[in-house]
Amino acid sequence: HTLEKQFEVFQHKLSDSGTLRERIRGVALEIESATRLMQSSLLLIHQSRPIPEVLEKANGQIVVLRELFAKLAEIISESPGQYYRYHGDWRSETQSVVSLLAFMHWLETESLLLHAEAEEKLGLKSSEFGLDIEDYLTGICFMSNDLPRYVVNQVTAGDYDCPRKVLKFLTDLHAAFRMLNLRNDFLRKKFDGMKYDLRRVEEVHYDVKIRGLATSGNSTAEQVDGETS
Amino acid sequence: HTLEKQFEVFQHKLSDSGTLRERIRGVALEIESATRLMQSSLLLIHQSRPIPEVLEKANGQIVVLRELFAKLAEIISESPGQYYRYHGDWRSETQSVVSLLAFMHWLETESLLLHAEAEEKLGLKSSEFGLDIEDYLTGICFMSNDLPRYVVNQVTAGDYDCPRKVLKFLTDLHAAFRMLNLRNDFLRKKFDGMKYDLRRVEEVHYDVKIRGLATSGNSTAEQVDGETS
Amino acid sequence: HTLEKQFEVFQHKLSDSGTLRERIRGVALEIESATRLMQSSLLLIHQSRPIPEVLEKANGQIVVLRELFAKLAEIISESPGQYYRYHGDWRSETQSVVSLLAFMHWLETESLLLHAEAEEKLGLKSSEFGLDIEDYLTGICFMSNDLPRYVVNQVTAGDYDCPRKVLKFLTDLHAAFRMLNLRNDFLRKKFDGMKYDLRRVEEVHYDVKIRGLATSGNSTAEQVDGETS
Amino acid sequence: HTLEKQFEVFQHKLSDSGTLRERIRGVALEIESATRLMQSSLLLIHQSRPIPEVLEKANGQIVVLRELFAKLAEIISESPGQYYRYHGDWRSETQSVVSLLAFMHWLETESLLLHAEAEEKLGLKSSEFGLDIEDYLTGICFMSNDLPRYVVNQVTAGDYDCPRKVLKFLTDLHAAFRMLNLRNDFLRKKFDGMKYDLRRVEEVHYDVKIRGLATSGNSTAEQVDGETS
Amino acid sequence: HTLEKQFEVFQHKLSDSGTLRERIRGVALEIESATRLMQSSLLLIHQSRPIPEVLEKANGQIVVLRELFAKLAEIISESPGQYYRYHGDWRSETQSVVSLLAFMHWLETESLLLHAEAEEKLGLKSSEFGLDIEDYLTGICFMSNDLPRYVVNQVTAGDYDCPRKVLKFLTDLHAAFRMLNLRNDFLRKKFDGMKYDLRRVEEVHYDVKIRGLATSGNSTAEQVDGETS
Amino acid sequence: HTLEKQFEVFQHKLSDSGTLRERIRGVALEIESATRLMQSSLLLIHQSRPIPEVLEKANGQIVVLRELFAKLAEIISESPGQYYRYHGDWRSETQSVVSLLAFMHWLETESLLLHAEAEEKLGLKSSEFGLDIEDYLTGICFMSNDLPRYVVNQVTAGDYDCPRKVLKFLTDLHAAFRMLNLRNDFLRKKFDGMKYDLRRVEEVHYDVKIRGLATSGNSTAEQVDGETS
Amino acid sequence: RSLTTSAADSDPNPMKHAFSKYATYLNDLNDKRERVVKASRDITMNSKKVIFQVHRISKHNKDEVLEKAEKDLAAVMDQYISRLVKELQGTDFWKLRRAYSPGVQEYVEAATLCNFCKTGALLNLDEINASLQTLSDPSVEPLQINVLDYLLGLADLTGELMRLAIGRISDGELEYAQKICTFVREIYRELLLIAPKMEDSSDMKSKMDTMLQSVMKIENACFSVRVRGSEYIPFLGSEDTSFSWLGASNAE
Amino acid sequence: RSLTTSAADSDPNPMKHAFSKYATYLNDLNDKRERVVKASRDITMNSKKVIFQVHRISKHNKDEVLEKAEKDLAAVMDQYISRLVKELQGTDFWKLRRAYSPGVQEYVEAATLCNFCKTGALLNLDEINASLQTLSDPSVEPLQINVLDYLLGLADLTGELMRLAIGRISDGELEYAQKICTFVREIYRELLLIAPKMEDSSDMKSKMDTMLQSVMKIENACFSVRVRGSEYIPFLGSEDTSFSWLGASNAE
Ligand SMILES: [Mn+2]
Ligand SMILES: [Mn+2]
Repeated sequence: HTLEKQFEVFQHKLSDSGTLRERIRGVALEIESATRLMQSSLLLIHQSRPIPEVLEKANGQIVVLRELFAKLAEIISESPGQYYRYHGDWRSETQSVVSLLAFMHWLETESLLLHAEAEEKLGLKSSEFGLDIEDYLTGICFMSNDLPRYVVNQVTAGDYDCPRKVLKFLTDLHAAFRMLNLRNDFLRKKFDGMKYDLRRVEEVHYDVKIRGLATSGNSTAEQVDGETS
Repeated sequence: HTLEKQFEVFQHKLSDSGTLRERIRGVALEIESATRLMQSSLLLIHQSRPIPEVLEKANGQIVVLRELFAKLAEIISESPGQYYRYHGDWRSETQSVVSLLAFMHWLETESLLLHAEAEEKLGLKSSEFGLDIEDYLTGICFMSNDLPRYVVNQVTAGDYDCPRKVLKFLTDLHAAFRMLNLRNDFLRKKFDGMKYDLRRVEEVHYDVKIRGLATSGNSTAEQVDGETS
Repeated sequence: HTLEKQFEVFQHKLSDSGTLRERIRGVALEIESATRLMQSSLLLIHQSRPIPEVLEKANGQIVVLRELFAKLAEIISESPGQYYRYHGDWRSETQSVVSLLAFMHWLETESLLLHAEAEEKLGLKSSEFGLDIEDYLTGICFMSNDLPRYVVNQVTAGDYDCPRKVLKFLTDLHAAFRMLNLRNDFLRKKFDGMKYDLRRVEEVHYDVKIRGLATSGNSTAEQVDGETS
Repeated sequence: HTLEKQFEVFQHKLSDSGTLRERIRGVALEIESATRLMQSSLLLIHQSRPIPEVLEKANGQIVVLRELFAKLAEIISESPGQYYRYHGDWRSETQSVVSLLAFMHWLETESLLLHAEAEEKLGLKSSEFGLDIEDYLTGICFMSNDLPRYVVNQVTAGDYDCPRKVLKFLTDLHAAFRMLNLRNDFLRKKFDGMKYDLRRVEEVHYDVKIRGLATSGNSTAEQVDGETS
Repeated sequence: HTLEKQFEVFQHKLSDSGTLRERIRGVALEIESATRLMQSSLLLIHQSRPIPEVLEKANGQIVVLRELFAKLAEIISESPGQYYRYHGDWRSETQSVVSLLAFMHWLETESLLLHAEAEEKLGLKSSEFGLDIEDYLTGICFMSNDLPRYVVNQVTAGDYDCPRKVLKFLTDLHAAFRMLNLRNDFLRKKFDGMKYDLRRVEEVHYDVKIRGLATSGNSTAEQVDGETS
Repeated sequence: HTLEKQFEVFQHKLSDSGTLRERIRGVALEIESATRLMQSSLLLIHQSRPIPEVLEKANGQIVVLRELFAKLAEIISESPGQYYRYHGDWRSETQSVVSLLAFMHWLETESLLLHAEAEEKLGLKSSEFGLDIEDYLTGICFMSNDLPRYVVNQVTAGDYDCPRKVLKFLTDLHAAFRMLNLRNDFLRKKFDGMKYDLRRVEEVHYDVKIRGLATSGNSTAEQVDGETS
Repeated sequence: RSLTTSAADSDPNPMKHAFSKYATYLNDLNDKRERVVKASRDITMNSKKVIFQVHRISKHNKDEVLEKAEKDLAAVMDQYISRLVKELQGTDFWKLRRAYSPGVQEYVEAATLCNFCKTGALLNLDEINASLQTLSDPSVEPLQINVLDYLLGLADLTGELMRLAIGRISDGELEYAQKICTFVREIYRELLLIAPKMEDSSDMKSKMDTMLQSVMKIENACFSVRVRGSEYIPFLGSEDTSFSWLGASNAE
Repeated sequence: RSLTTSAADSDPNPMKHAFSKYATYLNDLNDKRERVVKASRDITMNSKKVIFQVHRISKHNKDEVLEKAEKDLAAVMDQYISRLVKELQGTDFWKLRRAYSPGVQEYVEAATLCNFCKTGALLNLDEINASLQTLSDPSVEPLQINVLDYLLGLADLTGELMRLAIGRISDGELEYAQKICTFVREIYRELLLIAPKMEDSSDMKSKMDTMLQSVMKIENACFSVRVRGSEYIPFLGSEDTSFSWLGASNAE
């Protein structure tokens, strides 16, 4: 009986999709857990531990994350074309990951982790299982939120050049974000927050400057002034 | 500057996705409008117009719908793998279409329009741009809701064999749906409604029977009894 | 200071408009009260009082309503070109009035009260202070909502020809409405409700027919009678 | 220090009023519990137990309720002029009580429990601690909500005359309520619901009549006239 | 007919109470409007206009308010013992009035406007038509909400002693409120908010102190002890 | 009838449990009241009263609390094995108690009040009626919320060494908490808040350091002093 | 709560030491909770399947359908509830109640539904708990379903009974429907008195409303059959004394 | 409302005849509404772009950024508002207000923002309306933005001014921020008195709350600069009399 046969097929498909969700949930939890470990290592940066030491430990989780994202990609590849059907289930986890990777990247290179670089680090391939652009941007905003704290603690620990460097980076990042015509949504709200991060870093920079602490006077410092004025 | 370049790319992508949504919305509105015309034609069935006449006019819209779905598919094909990103935007329109096609199919053949048949009628290809199973099932539930009215009006117009035929169909359909282990959601609620449709058709069948109006006594009638008892 | 001056002007304008609305609100309350009386008289129709008696009493309120609408028109004429600014303040009252007038009209003539006729009854002049067409149509939908109840009570009282008459009227009315291209708004929702009125009247008609109670002499009616009596 | 002195006074006043509220809450809970017992007894009416038997058990709670309301009155009399300050704390309980008493009264007498009768049953004195009119009316609306269910179950149990009696009562009650100019509040909403109760009872009456089950005496049409005029 | 008679009585009572409410509403609107004028004048304090000038304009509204409250009292006196029946209709207006009066009082005297003083200012007599204690307290909480903004703007304008004065006042007020055993209601929630006002003022005080801006006299630590003990 | 018998048993069981909860509620209210007194005494710490004086008064309530918890334990011992059935009824009160005790302990010893120490202070025995660990941890989070305010007020009063001490404590505490694998629940949310406390204390520490106010003799402090003084 | 206080005082960093104990406690508890939640979900899913199976009943396949349902139900007990019982052994049952309550409620729903279909009576809490006793290690206190979860499951049962009744009426089994109606009314009456006494009764309150709706849906269906059935008698006489006037097969 | 009553009485089916008239009326109205909505959306989108453009301002690109913004704003007027005006010619402006109100509000927001940046003053409603006059066919009544839409747009303006102020402070332009603060306070004070008189004031009410938040955000930022700036003077003396103590370039 064709009618019955059809419904049997449906029954299987429906229960398969339930199982898939269950499996995605499992991996998302593992991603969250790995991210947490990475973050724990990174937090030591606020206690002025040397950057290389901090990064080394945090970097250890990248391999784990890459494997987990590969797992996710594999699961999703079983039902082709349905990436966005389940996307909401690992969305916020991905944003956290991006935020941490971008912070680590900045510590190492003082430059922004680009979208393509983030995909590469996580072993994602745009064409099949990529990093959604809005997730990437949200992650970057999250990273920006952590910078004022970093600057404050660095200055407390006597690193008076840090505000200048962060300020330069954040100024450029903010300018780049301003190019986007964001719709009035979650991302725009996050971006609005970046203004406050920028302002706080400015303030610390100012504190350091008026006290003549940032007197090392090398060319880069002057350069910043030139660019933001 | 790579950072700026990246954000320029983003700006384009974000505005493209907005445009895409706008275009989908346009097609969805056209689908709705075509569906409305189809339904208008079909409504005459309740005024006991001959089935072929009614169907002919309604069938006219199928071509229109097929073209519109082709348009949708084309739009979606521009951003491969993102079917489910935008799926919510044409979902309820599709369910209505399925419901009408299934009713028309029943009028013609007294059998259920299968999922594959629905896809074929609308020119959809499962692999690229298919008909979501839950949408199909919801559409079938909607169709079931219209059957009691049809039966009542047919009996009023003197067609005393109609209740038996619809009853047989609805009994089988209900039994098939019962095979599914539906999660407690929208679809299960719709399916619960089918029970009431079934009951109403039973009642009309009973009314006709106790008055000896359905005396034509042919084999099919007996067959139904056999199957449902 | 131009800024302050501008806001002073606004203050005056808005105060004036507030006063106007207060006055409109007063008249609208009076309209509501007159409508309530009219409806109270009309409700006796459900208790099978003779139509002329019921209509006579209800008709008495028409003069009152006409005067109240004249009052409204006068108030509105004070701020030309702003009819639709205040329209919301008497909107639902007008819809109720139309609904009652249309029901009374149907009882008298078994035909639909047209827009122009409604305007005439209320002494409105399209060009200055007319009856908004959407309000008129909404009122007609409201009237339709009352018809199933009327039919049920008439049949209970032994008037077995009533369902046929109402069904004919409602089928035509429903078809006429389907000609309209309604937006997704209040009116559309009300019209969607008309489907249920129609269905209910069909059901009553069915009840009467299958029991051979519909004695009026057209062929289909006889057919049922013949078979069951 | 005057500030401290003032707050000491407040502390006393607030804690007094807190204690009062606590005591009221206690009595209100007891009222609710007694009401529930009453309601539980009354529910047997839907299983076609004989009215006197059902009423006898339910009546037993009236004495309890009277005592509880006397307790409330005593508590309130301690802070004169503040009845309405605490009124909200026993409001909905009172409405439930009225609703049950009115239903019991109707079962016994087929007439409405008047406001004065309700006060008498509960031993309330208007001048000191009376039954708020809006609470009384709300209670009556609640009772009306229970009537359709009662009628349905009576007919199922073979009492075909019940719909006629309830319909007559509800029609009169509805007409009486229509005289009131209710504000747009809770009571108004409850009353609006009464329309649906009336309609449902009319439908049941219709179902019984069209099948000739309402067998009492004379030609059906005449009977209706006789009954409602 | 007793039923009809009863409802006639109700009709009168309800429409009387409706009229009363209408009149109260009118006065409440006037109170709100006068309060708004007062508030608008007071807002200039944030632009560092001299206190006497600001107060003078705001004080002008007190007479108006006194008259309006007298009007209210008169209306309420018509239905004795029902103060709390209608109390909700002017409640929030009164709270706003208290809040503004208390702020003005603080500006003038740097002390709390007492309950009795508030009643006096508004010409209220406790025994007949008094100021509800909870309304008074809520108003005081509202005032507290405005203080952080005031302090911030004063410091910006160069008044570095303001935080100390406000902090002293708010600390005492908060301590006094803590003596009250508040229920879990609106007032409690408002009071819970006062903690944040206090904290904010402490922060401003901190900002001023740590930069040595609070220049008045003796060693900073001693100064604090002296001020708060 | 077994069905009725079963429900009778349930009635009794639930009534008993209701009475028990009523008694628990009573003790919980007393605990809350004692806690309030303790907190009132402790609040003076923000006005720079000497620690020993403040602690002495607050310590007085510990005896009271110990007795109240003994009372609770006794009540609970009546229904063995159901500690966690009623746990919610004194949960938040216990958390507040822990928070205050931990703050007092810190003021005295500059170290964390451990779980076992808290139990001892309150006279609880783990095996019979212990302190739930999650409640303990939540209380510690609450304490952390009060530290930024304490630090701000201490610095205002001239105690420039306080930020360093609190920061050290809070950094360690935060690190210790990060060892815990918290679920997505209330405790997790509270802990997430600790991040902000830490950040605020870091900011105050920064303020003090950059101005050379932190005079205590370790090398980093001198470095800052050296540069700015 | 069951944390032992070892001699931590001599530790150089007592806080770290203490927190590692807390961490162990929380990890164990969370792991257990996670496993209990998982077990509860499995119980829910499989109990739901039992319920779906019961709804596949029709007039002439009753025994067969119920037999399968009972077998499935027994499997839920043997495979999933036993896992829950094992997990919970030695724990305060109330501590993790929220983790397993949904599953237990759904099981109660399924078990009472099966039992009603088979015997027409309510399966008591004691009877369910007795069957649980056999699963536990006799040395420890066995898991007992508490009154609250039982009652919450019972409240949901009425919804399934409503579905069953509507289905039975379509199938012509009016008597069966009437029996369901009486049964559901009785449960409603009992729960009406007991609901306000339950802890966290807000949940139960909304279930009571749904329950009343279910009762009325059954009553309306019975009413509809009754008035329609009343017309049958004058036509074909009343020799058919059973209540089963309706349904395709009977009108032959 | 503008329907003409032709001689329908002699029609064989007057209802059908009448409804075809209603259908025409509704079709025309809906089409026009649809076009107006579309125009409004375009106005919104492009006004938003103008606002984004203004936010790209920084200390030394002011003229250039504003020039572009003004050009874009003029383009909105020429391309999109003109389309709206054309659509609405001969209609009761209030009838379709809900269809074009969002766009008009956003335009008011953009236009007043640009004007403030350029002149430091509020662009009046009359001035905007005057520029609209030029777009209309002189023979018909020209579209005039009504007070309500103007005020609603103004309410949103304060949010953008807040963003601008925070940005300006980061850039060291304290004086500018202070000017914004004064301006926003003034608008708030005026709207406080006028808001309750507006029709459908509930919308405005929540905007008032947001507005107060914006004002306070600016005030807090100014406060922060002030107290920090207070430390600058003792170190480097006060010869720099402008308010621009802050910002990387000035600390040189
Ligand atoms: Mn269920
Ligand atoms: Mn905006």
